[in-house]
Amino acid sequence: MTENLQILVGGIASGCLLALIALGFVVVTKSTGVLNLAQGGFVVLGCYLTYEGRQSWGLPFWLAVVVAAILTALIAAIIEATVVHPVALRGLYPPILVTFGISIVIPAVAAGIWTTYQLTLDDPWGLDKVGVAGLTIAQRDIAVIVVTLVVLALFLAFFRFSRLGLAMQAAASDPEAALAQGISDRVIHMTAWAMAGALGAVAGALLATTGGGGVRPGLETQALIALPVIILGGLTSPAGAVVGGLLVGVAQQFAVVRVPDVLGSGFHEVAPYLLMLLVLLVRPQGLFGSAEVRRI
Amino acid sequence: MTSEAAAGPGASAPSAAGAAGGILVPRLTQSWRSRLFIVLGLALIVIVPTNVGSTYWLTVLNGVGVAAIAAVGLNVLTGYAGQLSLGQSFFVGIGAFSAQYFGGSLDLPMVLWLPLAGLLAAAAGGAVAPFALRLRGPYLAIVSLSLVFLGIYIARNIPSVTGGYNGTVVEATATLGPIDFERPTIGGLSFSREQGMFLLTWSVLAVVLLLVANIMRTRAGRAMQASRDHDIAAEVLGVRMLRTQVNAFVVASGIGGIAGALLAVNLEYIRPENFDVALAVQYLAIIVIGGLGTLFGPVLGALFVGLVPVLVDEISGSLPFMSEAGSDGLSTTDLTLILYGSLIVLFLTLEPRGLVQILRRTSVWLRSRRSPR
Amino acid sequence: MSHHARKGFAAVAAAAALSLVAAGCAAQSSDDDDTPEGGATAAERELAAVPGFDPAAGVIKIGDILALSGPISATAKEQLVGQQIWFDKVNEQGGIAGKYKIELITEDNQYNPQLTVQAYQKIADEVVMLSGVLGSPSVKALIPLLDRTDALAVPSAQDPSFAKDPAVLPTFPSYQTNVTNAVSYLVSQDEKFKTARYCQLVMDSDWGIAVSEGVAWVTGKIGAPTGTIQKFAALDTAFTAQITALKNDNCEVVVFGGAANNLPSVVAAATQLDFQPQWIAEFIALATAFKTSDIAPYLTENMIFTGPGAKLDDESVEGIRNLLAGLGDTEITVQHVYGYMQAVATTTLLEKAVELGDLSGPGLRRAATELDSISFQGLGGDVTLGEPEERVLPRATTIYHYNPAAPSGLEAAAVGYQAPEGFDDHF
Amino acid sequence: MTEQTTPTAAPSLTEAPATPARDPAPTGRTQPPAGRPPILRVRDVSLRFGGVTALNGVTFSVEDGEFFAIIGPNGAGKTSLLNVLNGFYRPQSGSVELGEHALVGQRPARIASWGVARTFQNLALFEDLTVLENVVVGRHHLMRSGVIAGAFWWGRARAEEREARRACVPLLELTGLDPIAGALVRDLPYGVKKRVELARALAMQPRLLLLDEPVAGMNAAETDELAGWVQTVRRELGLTVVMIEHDMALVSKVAERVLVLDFGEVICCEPPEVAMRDPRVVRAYLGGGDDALVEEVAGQVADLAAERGPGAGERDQAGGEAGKAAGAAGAGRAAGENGEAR
Repeated sequence: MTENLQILVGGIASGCLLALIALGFVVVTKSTGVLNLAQGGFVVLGCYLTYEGRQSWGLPFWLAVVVAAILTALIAAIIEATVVHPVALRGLYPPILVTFGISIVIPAVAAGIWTTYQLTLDDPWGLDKVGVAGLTIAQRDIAVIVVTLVVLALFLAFFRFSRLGLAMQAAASDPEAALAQGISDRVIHMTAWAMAGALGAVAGALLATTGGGGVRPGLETQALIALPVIILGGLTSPAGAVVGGLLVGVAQQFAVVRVPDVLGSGFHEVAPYLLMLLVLLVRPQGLFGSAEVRRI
Repeated sequence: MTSEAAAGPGASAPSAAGAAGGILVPRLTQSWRSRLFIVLGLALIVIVPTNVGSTYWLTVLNGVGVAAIAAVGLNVLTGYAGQLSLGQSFFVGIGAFSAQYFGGSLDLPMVLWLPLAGLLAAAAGGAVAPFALRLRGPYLAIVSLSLVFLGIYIARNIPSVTGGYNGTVVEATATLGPIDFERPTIGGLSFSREQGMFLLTWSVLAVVLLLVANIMRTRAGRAMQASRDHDIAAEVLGVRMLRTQVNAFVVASGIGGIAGALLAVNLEYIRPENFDVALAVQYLAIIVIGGLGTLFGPVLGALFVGLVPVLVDEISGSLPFMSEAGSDGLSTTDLTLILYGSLIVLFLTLEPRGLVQILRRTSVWLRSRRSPR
Repeated sequence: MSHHARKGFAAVAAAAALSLVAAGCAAQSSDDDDTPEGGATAAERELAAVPGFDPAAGVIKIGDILALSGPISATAKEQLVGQQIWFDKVNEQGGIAGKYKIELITEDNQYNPQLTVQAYQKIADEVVMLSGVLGSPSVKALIPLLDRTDALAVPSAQDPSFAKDPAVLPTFPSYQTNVTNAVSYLVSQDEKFKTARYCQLVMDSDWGIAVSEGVAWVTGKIGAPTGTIQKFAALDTAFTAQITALKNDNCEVVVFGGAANNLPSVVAAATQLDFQPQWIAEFIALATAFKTSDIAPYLTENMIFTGPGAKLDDESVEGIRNLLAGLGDTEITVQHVYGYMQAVATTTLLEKAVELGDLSGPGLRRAATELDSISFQGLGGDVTLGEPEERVLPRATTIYHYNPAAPSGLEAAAVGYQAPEGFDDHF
Repeated sequence: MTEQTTPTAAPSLTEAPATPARDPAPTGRTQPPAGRPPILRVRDVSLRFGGVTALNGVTFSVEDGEFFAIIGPNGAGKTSLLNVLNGFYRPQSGSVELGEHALVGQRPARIASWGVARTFQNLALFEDLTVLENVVVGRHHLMRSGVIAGAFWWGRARAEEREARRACVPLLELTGLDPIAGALVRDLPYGVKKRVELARALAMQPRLLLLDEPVAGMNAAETDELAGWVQTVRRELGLTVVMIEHDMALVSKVAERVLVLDFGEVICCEPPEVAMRDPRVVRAYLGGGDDALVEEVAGQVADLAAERGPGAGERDQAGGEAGKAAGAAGAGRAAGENGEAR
């Protein structure tokens, strides 16, 4: 029992990280209709800018993360305004491929600037842990869970109470509705990308803590793992991204140890995709997505 | 000329219905110019390998040819039938491992293993097609991506066919009757394996292009394009969605399988990880950069994606700000990736309809300069 | 046949005609190979020019294909630096046979087998051999081509299948051998390891399979019980589940088959669950950055590492001395040693080939069969050469303890340790 | 250019039904006049989306060769009805018969193969194909060759292609599209695209042609032009036509009978001049209102109709007014139905 709970907690923590990355995808898809393959690039920028903040500017960890998130958000917004926006409405493929191009550029630039040596963020948790009701939980995992909750709360508050957030919600269902409120789609798209950048950056910083394996090249591929999450939850549903992330995180952890050998090696790697396919068989629009209405 | 102007910039087809039965026979080529290009292209299939001695450049071009075949297949599904797929490398993988199984393990000749690789991949495509009917846009893209992960997982777990994690050396031999593409001889002259492979790969590409062109000018292909442009209207006009979808998937994955078989004999060593997401995305990049739903778009796109990194690599060696190999800083490959990524972004921002459209515009511009009204 | 079908035929015919005109300059006549006749008394004779070697210039060009970009480029670059140090040293002393300078040409394969083949095609006509090909998959992808062109490469890889392949010049002990030596070393230090429960945490890959083979063999030999084998994927960052399973299985020794980017997360999970077995890992699992990170104490407490090399600051060892001199202020790592050893293998072979008077591919392959063995200046066990089927990979492994104060955190506990239990033939 | 129909006799008030209140059962001539056999029989069709009733007990039939119009305010269920006819929606109850075929439950493609063609309110063309290719798609169900025969350009595929193109040429000439047969549809102006859609539907060799607001979004001149094309092809090909239209002028000019829908129910089915003065129809378009207002508007409509006469070449004022009234009335309703909102 304790063992299962222990695995569950681990799954929740890794699921929260997936959820943060998935939220980045969802906010862009929901507001602009673009599947943003460059999200992994923001994860990379987030962890290296946090490193820069720690090492070069001597910032405390939290401040470094916030600065990295703001910088990444800025970069994301600039990318959107300069290269993505011009093609955002030109069908399904050009925007996806433009973001693919960006996803190639960012890690290469990062490698040029920060080299490919493994680095350490010197985060406040290190390997510390706490005991809770017979379980031992890494402080970093608790931090991940708390950050995810805070980010989610900020997210919901933004969409529920701010004028821009409301306009973005309206724009998601009807682009003209937002215009009617006096907010242009340029602002909405840039804001969505900035949010995606910040989300990716925070996820990147948390991934690059000691407990997450340190700052290292190749972190952009973590975003790939979040792809089944966003489909599982529904491409345009923030709640779906979080639930989907938790589901995948937990399922993957249990798949590691609770799956018989007959299923072959590498099963836990495809488990998220199998879970996704299973859900899609029942609900083609994902758990929280709304069914598309075919119109004549 | 005048009617063309009236029909708009995109129309290059002849316009008069009555004109010499021009529209009654759906021709492959519309002008002597394009016919000349085709003859020239066919000639190049023989001229290039016999005149290029560098095995390096031939290897690069062989890679381009294989990628072009796979992309032509994907273009049927994504460009013509409008189904966004990131799963083409799955079908390419099926083709590659079947080539080794039939041609290597079972030692069948190429006339059997090449079509069998295509058929097996086509069957897999037909099997997944019905599921795609329910999914649209990015959903289908990511679901098709899951095929790639599942494919690698399955391939790792059937080592008797694929060699599992270790992969397998490809023993299938590329001989067609008296012609051995691995040691071709023409009139007493012997050619290298790379030269033979070029001949094989690009000839298959030509055949595949012909088949796809034929499909797209006849009933089944027209149904695909109709369902891409307006699925509901197509259905109301009598186009059966499931049939059309299955057709598109079967053709796309079958061609992908053939590309995989050729990839296998070109590489000589394949492993499950060869057929990964990066490859799938690359195929999509090829058709979008080249021009979706156009016949030669995939070929142009494959040339772009295959040659740009190589050319940048050639140039970057002479750039002053590059880091020495082994030291820190920007590596040649990183620079290549940055330029490659930027070019993709640039091209799509400037011309989302691809290289084919740029070529068309250039030729229209050239013609208008030559004959000012 | 219809109107345009005839046209199609005409096109093909035209193409064929054109090609016959064009054919020629890139084709080779079947009987024009004039490879030099190898003779026993060739030493005095002037060496014949081959691709990559110009006797007039007195330069032998060598290729090295490794990942200069991507996640593992940092360690790959260290290997390159290690190689260059030995080649510089040889050149300083006059070069191969005292007169032929060595020049290194590098190509980036991004750890991708397909790109490896392409990279080799690019430089094949400029180099006499490859002093390094990084990654077992890349080596395997290259072997058919090497065989066809009768060329030779030193693999920067530890797959035992390379031992008897005529296309490669093996240099390093296999993963299986390293694991066997590490377990044997533990047993030699403390009797308790003879009955300890051995488990594994290995990457789901051919590397993981190799490690498992080693563990299965050596535990069978010493009669120790074995426990669960937990697996992970290269990109995994959460290890709670695997560590929970290892802990519940009461594992006392865990053999880790993973890389530097996996290790911190593994240590984090083990610390979290207060799991403190004896760990065995390859030096590949280490990064210099760990010395200053929070995981250093755990590594010091619980882990031993295997790899080539000696005491990394022991100047009495020739290889270390040369490396330290070449590196200057840079801290020495086992990756430097790794690259240096490849360079030593390369120059040893070249000396022999020059002595035999043939630097062509077949000449190099013959030189490898004529060599009995190669020694590595105290950095690793000898590799036994001779006819391909007689070749045996080195059996000696250096065992390191973790110590943040030591160079790159590794303090050699046993240099060139060789398990008295012996090795399976195919290791 | 434009075909002129013979103006029908000015409608008189006396032909209006006696009962102004909405009857529970539809009245009027929902059955075709005796003589010509009915080709389309719709019986008691009801369609619901969730809790919304789109069609409720709709019954009517259309005779062979008839020009039949369906009108009603926005959200009345017109397009839903068309979608039922060609199988895109499946009604919860009722039956639809086309000759000997029962249509309910069949896929649209199957129904198309039985000779039901259709145009769309908002253009539904294949934008990246040429005009000719669009029209040839209309013959899809008349062709048989599959993907393999096509790929190898084998005998049947080839013969079929030529045959299909040859068969389309008269249609292109009939609709005046022959000079631009090779043009991409994407590059054409709206009015021409409408014609392409018509030609494409005709290529299906339909027994029954469904037109969904064919002149929506067109100006008066374009409307006249298209009306002309429709009349021409109908006469030339002897088609049965069912048309949804807001433009009363067009309806009264071309339609033989008009089915009026409101809230998914049939409120009358009469010749246009009769239906347009029906107080129930007026009431439906006004979206309620007291009797006096209804009387007044009905009177105005009748006066205007009498004054100008339906079938005048220009856009008919009365029809225009009625159309506007319909728009205004409909806008206030919860439309809730796809495709109805302009």
